[in-house]
Amino acid sequence: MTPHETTVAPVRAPVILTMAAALNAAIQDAMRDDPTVVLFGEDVGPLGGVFRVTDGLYAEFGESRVSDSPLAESGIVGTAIGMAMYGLRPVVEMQFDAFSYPAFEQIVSHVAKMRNRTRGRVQLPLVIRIPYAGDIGGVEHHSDSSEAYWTATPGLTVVSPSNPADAYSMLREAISSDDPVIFLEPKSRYWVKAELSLPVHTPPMNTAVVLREGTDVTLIAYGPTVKTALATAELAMAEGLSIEVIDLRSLSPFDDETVGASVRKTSRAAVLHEAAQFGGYGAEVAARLTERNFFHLAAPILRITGFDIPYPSPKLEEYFLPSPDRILAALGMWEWN
Amino acid sequence: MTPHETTVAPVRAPVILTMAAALNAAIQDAMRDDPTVVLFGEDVGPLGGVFRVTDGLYAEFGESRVSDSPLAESGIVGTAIGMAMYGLRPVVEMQFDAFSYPAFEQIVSHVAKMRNRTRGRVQLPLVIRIPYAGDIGGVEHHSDSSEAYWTATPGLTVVSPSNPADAYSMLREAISSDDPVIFLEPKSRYWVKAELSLPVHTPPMNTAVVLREGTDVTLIAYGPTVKTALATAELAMAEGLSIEVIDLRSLSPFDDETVGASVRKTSRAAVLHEAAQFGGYGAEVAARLTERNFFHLAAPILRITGFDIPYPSPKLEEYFLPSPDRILAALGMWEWN
Amino acid sequence: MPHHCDMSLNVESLVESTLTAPRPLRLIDDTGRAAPPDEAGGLALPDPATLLSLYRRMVVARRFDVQVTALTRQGRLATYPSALGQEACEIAAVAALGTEDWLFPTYRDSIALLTRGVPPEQILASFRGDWHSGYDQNAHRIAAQATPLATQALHAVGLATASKLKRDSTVALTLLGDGATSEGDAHEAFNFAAVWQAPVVFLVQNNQFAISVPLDKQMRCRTIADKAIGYGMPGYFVDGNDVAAMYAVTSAAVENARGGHGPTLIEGLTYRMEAHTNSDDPSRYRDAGDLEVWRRRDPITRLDTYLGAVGALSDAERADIRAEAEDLAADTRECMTRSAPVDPLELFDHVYATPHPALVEQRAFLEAELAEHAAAASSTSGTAEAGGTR
Amino acid sequence: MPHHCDMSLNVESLVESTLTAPRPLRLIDDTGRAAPPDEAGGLALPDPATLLSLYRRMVVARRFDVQVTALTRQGRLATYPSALGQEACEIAAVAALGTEDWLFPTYRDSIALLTRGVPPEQILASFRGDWHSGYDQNAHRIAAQATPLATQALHAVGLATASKLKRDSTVALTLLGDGATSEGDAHEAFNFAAVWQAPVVFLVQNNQFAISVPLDKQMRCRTIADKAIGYGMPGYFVDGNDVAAMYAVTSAAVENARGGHGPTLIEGLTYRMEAHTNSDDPSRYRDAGDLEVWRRRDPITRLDTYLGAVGALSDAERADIRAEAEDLAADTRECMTRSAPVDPLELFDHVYATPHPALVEQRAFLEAELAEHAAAASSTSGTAEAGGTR
Ligand SMILES: Cc1ncc(C[n+]2csc(CCOP(=O)(O)OP(=O)(O)O)c2C)c(N)n1
Ligand SMILES: Cc1ncc(C[n+]2csc(CCOP(=O)(O)OP(=O)(O)O)c2C)c(N)n1
Ligand SMILES: [Mg+2]
Ligand SMILES: [Mg+2]
Repeated sequence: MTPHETTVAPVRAPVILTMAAALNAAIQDAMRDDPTVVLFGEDVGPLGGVFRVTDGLYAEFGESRVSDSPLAESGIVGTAIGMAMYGLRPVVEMQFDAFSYPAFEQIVSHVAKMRNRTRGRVQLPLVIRIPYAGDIGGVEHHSDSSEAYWTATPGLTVVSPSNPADAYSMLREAISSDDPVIFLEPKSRYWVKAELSLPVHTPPMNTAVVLREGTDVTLIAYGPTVKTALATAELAMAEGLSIEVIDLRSLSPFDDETVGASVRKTSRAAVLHEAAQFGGYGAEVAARLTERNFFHLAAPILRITGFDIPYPSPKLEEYFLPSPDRILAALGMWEWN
Repeated sequence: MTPHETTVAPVRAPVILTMAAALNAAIQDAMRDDPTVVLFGEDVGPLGGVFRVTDGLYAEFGESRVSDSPLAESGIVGTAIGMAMYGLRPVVEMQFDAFSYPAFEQIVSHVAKMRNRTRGRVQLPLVIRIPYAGDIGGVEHHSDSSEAYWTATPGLTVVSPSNPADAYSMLREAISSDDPVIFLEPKSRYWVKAELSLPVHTPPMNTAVVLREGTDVTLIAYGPTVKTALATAELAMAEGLSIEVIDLRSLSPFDDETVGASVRKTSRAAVLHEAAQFGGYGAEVAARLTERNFFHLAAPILRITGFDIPYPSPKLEEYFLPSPDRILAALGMWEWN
Repeated sequence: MPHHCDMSLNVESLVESTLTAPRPLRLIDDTGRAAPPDEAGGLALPDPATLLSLYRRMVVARRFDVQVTALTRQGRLATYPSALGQEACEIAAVAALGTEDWLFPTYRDSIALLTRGVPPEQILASFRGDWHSGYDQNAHRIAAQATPLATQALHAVGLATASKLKRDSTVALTLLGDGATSEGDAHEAFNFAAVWQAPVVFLVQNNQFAISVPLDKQMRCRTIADKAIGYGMPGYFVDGNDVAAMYAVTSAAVENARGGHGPTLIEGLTYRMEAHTNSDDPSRYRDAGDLEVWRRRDPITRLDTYLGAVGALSDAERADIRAEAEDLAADTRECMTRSAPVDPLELFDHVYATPHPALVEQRAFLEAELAEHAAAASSTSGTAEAGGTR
Repeated sequence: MPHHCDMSLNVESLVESTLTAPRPLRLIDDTGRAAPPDEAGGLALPDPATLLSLYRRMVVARRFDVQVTALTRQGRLATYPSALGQEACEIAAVAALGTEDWLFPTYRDSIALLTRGVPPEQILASFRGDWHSGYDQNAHRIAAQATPLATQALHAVGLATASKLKRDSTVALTLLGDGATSEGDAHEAFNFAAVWQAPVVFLVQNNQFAISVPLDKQMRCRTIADKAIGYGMPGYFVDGNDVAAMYAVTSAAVENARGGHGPTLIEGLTYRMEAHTNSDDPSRYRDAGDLEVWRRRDPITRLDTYLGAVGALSDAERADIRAEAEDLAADTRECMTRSAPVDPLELFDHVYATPHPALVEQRAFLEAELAEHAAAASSTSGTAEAGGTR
């Protein structure tokens, strides 16, 4: 994957953008730069998407490049595959994680495998955007974390931005990638703001970044839990604990180098996610870091995650999601030496 | 989950049965004992299933209890849900792992969540049988290992037998369970034989068993890799290495007690599966064993698995699957002390 | 050796009857007059007592719907998908069912639940965020309201098939939206039902929008009812704002199913008068003028006119019905003042019949955490507040 | 404000034309005579040269199919799904396409690949277990043969839509089985195609079985073509063993799509003469007598009779065609003697455009393992054999 090309247009004046607006700008710029980029899905047209990520694009690019499809997720992904085979770069939206499940067969059996099946002859440069995870007080089926399904599927690239700058840069990179990308947009972060000079370039989307340096323990987060990790680090400082915070950004591939280096430095780590723990993505993080860095570890890598239950109703969400309190309590369980 | 009730019929004379025949007998006995058990799916009727697991059942129980459904997996699981809501115990077949994917939404959003959504009022006593994994020289899409998708889904119970006795006993238990069970039948083991006196009772399906005791290292296997583990242990003996082999049987829940005890005893372990490593079920095994037994481990828990690629074509299968050679080589990588 | 199966009903004539309805069937027109016979497709107008009871239930249901929308605007509910304008479909569906039958509703169909006897507090539990579903599914024979579109149609087919296998007389009726018919599951449900001759009725409320997406971006067929032809089942295209026609067709379909004659697809042509949910903004995608057109086709007004004209609805009865509706509205407002007792530890109780051991551990973990927080809170402020900070 | 979209073609008449074909359209009947006009539905018989070329391709394709089945019985291929008896559908589909068009076949359609120019060795690579797909998809404009049923229909709709968006003239044609129409993806493909007016043709080969499941357990509608009504597209019910009719209808549908008039659904009524694949045992589920009935409807025999009768096929031509077929069979046998060079390290090369770092590591691991095994083998036996033991 190469980072997206710099647009011909010069860097624009800084503006304050929400993550939703940054994603919108990324699609808009990609569509302006590359006529093969097309966008479709449920309600992405005149409405601009239920999270307004595609706001205004129908007006600018018209029905032929931005369209509301019939209401069928397998249909959306399946037709995107055909379009990609013919040289387009479709960007499609699944309205919520749980509504990507009807497209599961198309994603797992075709999106992930087409290049391999055809020995590299047929590539599928498509992006599947998924408003991801919970913490929005949503009713059932609106707050799932689906990443474990995608990361367990060879052939997929899975990324999740945690802030507006990454949202812009990583989405542009995903759109220009020749590989299909599952792009997980943390719903609870859509409205966080940042000042950006577009087109902003952040590090390549397949790399993790150290967001905050620390010496005692590494907190590994991605998407919605990055803010939780940063808040925890802040609180921990008061308790005299120095936390290093890593934003994975790329779930698959995993940046062993960056994360491994941090863990070797701190010798302690915990991974955070909203999804249930059992079989969750955190298991991969813990297992591979342990495999590769066992003799550097002073304690097992912890997983601080949702419980092994379906995502709860809004009034119980707060008991489910990993909180700084819960994380600090978990970290305190280690015997420091 | 309670083990299935003993049938009124006395224990029958020992017969030699393949795993396919043992599964067949389990369904037959369950249907004889309980009129609410019904069976349907693709080709399970007169043909007796593509693996002949349902052979003869159509003839015995007739169209009303054994039927070929239209060719649609979401339809099969979705209608099974409705039947279970009305008091039946449907046993349905997905013809191969990859053909369960069209049913993904029904399984993840309903089968797994119905009891929780209804606060225990609506239970779904249904069994989804999936001829599972590879090593059968199958063309593409016929050898997937789908367990990571199911084990990452709270609300599902996921089991896999490795031998005819377990096949019989666990399938009967799954059918009598009030919870929905994903029943993974290792395709490559359908034709292994054992002498059985039916109805055979093996340990409860949610427990792991130590199949072979050893002192140096624990090999954790399930379904198709159990035979690989046993073969490896046999070979290792010659090299002076004493391997303990555990057959997990239940993937979700995980039997922390049995496996943890073994790992604490040997202080070294490896988990085997055919599925790709990244995000695979082995990550959960390694992560949770490490969390709970870190200070007993002399080495990281290894994962010896398929590569992070789509399941290969038949001629390349042998390079992909974990072999005793590969396992022994991996074990040799540890520094013994 | 026929290339297709023998059918117990004559498909040729079935196809023709489905196709001969280019205009929706109706019994009472927009203006509240009895529709001419050629629009009624041979259906008989229900008797005045039945119509009066349908009227009463529509009025009450609308009052509830309007009340809940108002409460939602006040921020008292997390979300509420209104069925304003769709009362004829919703009430006819419920009225056509016997107590032994099952209803499979969607998020949109709260007033159907109300009409079938679910108390407001229990209906609203999910929209308030208390529980995923707040009523007793078995007691009411109403499945949990479905969110993943069209998935419940398969559950209905399965339940109906189980009823048939057990030789029971239970029929299942499922509500679906126009948009939901695009999902693969709708197709599979229609097909399984037809092949298995399941006693099930599919009632598609064609309110002409799937959130923002209008019907012409959803499908291209002449009517949704025409889709029935492709499955070999009868299809009816009905004026979904005429409760008389909706009730007549749906009752006939339910009794047809009960009699062993298999499934029916019914399209009720109606209009979603409100936003998709409170978080939607219809001004972005539809013309306010359409609302006016459809307001003139209002299902309650037209039945009011009709019943008044035939002398079956007096002002006293109107007042009585209005009073019942206002009582319900008051009850609904009142129940919002009560907080449902949500217990965080129940999170672990219903995932499995027998909890997996890890859940037992996690329950104990949360229990300890809550106790600790309560202790900390009471030691600092004197008031116990459970739960972690985020 | 029409409640359904305006349509460029007249749906009323479309529905009627679809419905007015209770018997399959045909041009040449079972006995090899020109069918009476009322069975031809206004279709014109293709000229003799065209028919001769279709005949030639059917004969050659059948020879290939029979040869591969024989090789499979000998254990030379892992599996082979035969299209014996379905040559008229397969060859008509390919003949109707231009070089710029795309074909989306299933596992059953190897002879369509052959007819479109894919060499036997490349067709058989997947069935021999060498690679998942053995030919150049882009060069032939043939998608990899699809195994997950009906999924490829959506790919065809997407590709056709892309062609339309780019204002190209490329049309996509996808082959589907009768069983596959039950999948949700078939429904979604039909619907997307109709709504988007995609230049795509759906050709359903109704061979009356899905492995062991007969049509009457698969669907209940009168014909599969009738399903088109539910999507607002034209549907044709055609004698799938009459290559003349299949070619005429499919060509018209392809040209209709190319002309911007959207999708068509074609049902070719045929019969699967062989087992589902070599590992199937049809004696368990079907009557051998049916085979006899369908042998009398053989697509090649009837065209042979017809062409012979009209003087368009001489014995010399027959011999020439037979020779071509035998040459191909010989080539096919011969290519089996060559082993494709499968390189285990290629396992890692096509998963991503840029391999994930873990794959680079795993590739190196396998490379080292292979080297070690080779070294060990050569040191013990003198012959190097790659790969681990299992
Ligand atoms: C499988 C699935 N995809 C997407 C959604 C998101 N969604 C909720 S309602 C809706 C529109 C449904 O329209 P329709 O079926 O016409 O019902 P209506 O809301 O008009 O009653 C969408 C897209 C969903 N709930 N389920
Ligand atoms: C999604 C999916 N489910 C099940 C299968 C297994 N399977 C392979 S072929 C087949 C029957 C297909 O019948 P039909 O569509 O009529 O095609 P035919 O084989 O008769 O050409 C089945 C069930 C599959 N390939 N894909
Ligand atoms: Mg709607
Ligand atoms: Mg078939």
